[in-house]
Amino acid sequence: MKKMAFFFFVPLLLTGCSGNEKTIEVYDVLDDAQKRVEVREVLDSNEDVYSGTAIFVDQQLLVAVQAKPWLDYKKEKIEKELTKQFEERFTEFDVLVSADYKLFWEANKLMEEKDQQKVNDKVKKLKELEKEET
Amino acid sequence: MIFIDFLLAFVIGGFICLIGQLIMDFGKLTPGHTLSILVVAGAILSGLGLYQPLIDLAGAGATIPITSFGHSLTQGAIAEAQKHGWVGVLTGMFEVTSSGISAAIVFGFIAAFIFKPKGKAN
Amino acid sequence: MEQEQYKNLEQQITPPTPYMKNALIAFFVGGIICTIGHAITYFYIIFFDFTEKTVGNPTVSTMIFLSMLLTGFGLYKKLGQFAGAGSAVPVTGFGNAVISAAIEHRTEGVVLGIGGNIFKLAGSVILFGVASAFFVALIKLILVTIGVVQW
Amino acid sequence: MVIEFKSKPSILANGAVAGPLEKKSVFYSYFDSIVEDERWNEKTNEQGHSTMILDACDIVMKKANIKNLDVDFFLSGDLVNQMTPSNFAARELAISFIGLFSACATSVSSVIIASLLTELGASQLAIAGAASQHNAIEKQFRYPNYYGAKKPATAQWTVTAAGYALVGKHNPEYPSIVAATVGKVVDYGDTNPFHMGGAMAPAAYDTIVAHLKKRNQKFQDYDLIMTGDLGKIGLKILKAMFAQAGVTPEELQLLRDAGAEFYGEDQAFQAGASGAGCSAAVYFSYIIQQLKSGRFKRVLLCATGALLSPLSFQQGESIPCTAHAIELTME
Repeated sequence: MKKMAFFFFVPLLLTGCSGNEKTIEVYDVLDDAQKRVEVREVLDSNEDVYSGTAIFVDQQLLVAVQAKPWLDYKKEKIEKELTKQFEERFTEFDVLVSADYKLFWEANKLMEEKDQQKVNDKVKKLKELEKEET
Repeated sequence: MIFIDFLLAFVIGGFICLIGQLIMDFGKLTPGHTLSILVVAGAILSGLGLYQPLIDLAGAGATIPITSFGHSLTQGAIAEAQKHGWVGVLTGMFEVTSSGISAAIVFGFIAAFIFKPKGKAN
Repeated sequence: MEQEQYKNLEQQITPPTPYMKNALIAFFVGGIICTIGHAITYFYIIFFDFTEKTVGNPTVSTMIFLSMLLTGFGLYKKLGQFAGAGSAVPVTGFGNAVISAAIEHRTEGVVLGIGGNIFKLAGSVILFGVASAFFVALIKLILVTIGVVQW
Repeated sequence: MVIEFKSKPSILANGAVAGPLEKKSVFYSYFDSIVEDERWNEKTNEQGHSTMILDACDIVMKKANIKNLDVDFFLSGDLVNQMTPSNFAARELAISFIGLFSACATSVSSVIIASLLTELGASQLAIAGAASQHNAIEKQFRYPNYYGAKKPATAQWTVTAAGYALVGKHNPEYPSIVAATVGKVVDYGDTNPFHMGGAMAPAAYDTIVAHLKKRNQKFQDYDLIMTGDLGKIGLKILKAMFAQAGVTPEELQLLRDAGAEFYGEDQAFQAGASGAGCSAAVYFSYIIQQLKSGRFKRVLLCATGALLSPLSFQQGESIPCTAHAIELTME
């Protein structure tokens, strides 16, 4: 039982140590500084998220976030809240916020991509993947 | 963060197994009884909307234990019921599947032709 | 000796079930199996087109494939003797129940042997899984219809 | 019911064979042969089981320098459904055959019938014994062999072994059967199929007490009283029962169990060995040799059997048990 208690407490301890350093990255072809600031504002204000990547391409906005692992159980709620916030700020964009690791992983890979068309295709594909159910 | 993610899978997956062992030992039940109880528990949790958050939280820690069987079957039935109402509850039963069952059948069938049982003690 | 007297004597001499030890072993082995499953989950997410929502199926199938190998080489039996529910509760244990029955009854033929006995042990799990799914969905539908809960 | 044999039939030859795992047995060196393949090079476990029985009978006949046509009766039993391994072995042997089922007590019940036939004058030579094959029995009574279930510390391991004896007219150079007890079926309401020792101990107690009472004997009259397959825990329970009845610890030293000793202290086999072949292989190798060598003068062999089936267990029936005993002497 002692061992079990240990395993339950470790995540709690780590919560205290993880700090506020969020890794937030934005991909934007137009390189609009205003957008960066706004994305940062939204994600910084959300306590449940520790990392996020936003991609602006062709009237589409994909925000892939990672919730803190021990808060993953309210993933859907986090997604809904963020979607609302992003939609309010970026009315002209088609917004998709996802806390799915797959989207986060792929979005980060796109950061280095120069070819806008490729990014566009990939984002569309990711949106389709996101809709798939088991 | 990824470490905590794995830790959650370990702790929650292990915890479900621990509950299974307690049911088996204290109830003096066979593995068959225990697994049946867990599957029903998974279905009920799923109906209450509690199993999906558990999967979001623990990943494989919640999808690997047998309770996820009850969950995926229930989600299938509920989805059909949502779409087709009363008829859906019945027809849903013919649509739902679980990858675990199909995989076990296929691999079991293959294994039957490859392996022969031996009695080894240790 | 009376039956009751004998029961007392028998109970005194029979070693008690090590509840604590069994539960801890089940916790650790079960946890490790789930952790392996979790690693497989990430493998499929990173290298294939699976999201966290859809990755369950390939993960479970892979785990059952591993279970087939362990079962076929007689290793799952040993694991089961050590871990109890720790190896029975994960889906690999379900696979082991199906696969071991299929291997065992191969000598009785493909149809009557494998076909007739493959769910000898795991059948109850499928029965209770499907039946409880049906009733849970039915109850939920009733509750939604009378307006107590929403989908 | 105690039977006293006036003609004192003798065990003229004995044979015991075992599978590869039984090399771990403490009785290993007494067995006549060990076969490396647990299926006896047959396709199925059940066929292997049958061949194992034939193998043991061949050894018995070879030792006595006789052919199957010289044998009048073949009395055998095992634990597989309808005793097909024994039936099929009897088909090959072409000897008049009666199949017997007393579960793991068949090793002794078959010798009792053979002795009766000999006493009656109907039989000159009869082969009696029992066998069990681990895989075939496990599959029938418990789970598939490769199923990973945790067996409790009280569980026992079904042996792969066969033991057979050639029973004939009295011959002072060989061990003789002077008396036997056919046991009652005793049921103390045990239901746990992984604790057979606990279920069978009362049956062994009942039979041993009945035998000693009718024969007007005490523990000390024997060099050894050996039960069949109570296992380590079952034997402890039986000893406790005798202790409560006033048997002294020194006397209890005479009480041993084939199943408890079979695999030594190996933890992998939990409470020890079980199966019809367990008592048969130990009785018809180690015990007979010890009698012949003169180390033992008088022994009581009390084989125990749990008379359950997977069906009866699933229907919630308790486990009825029996025990049969034979008293062997060496002049």
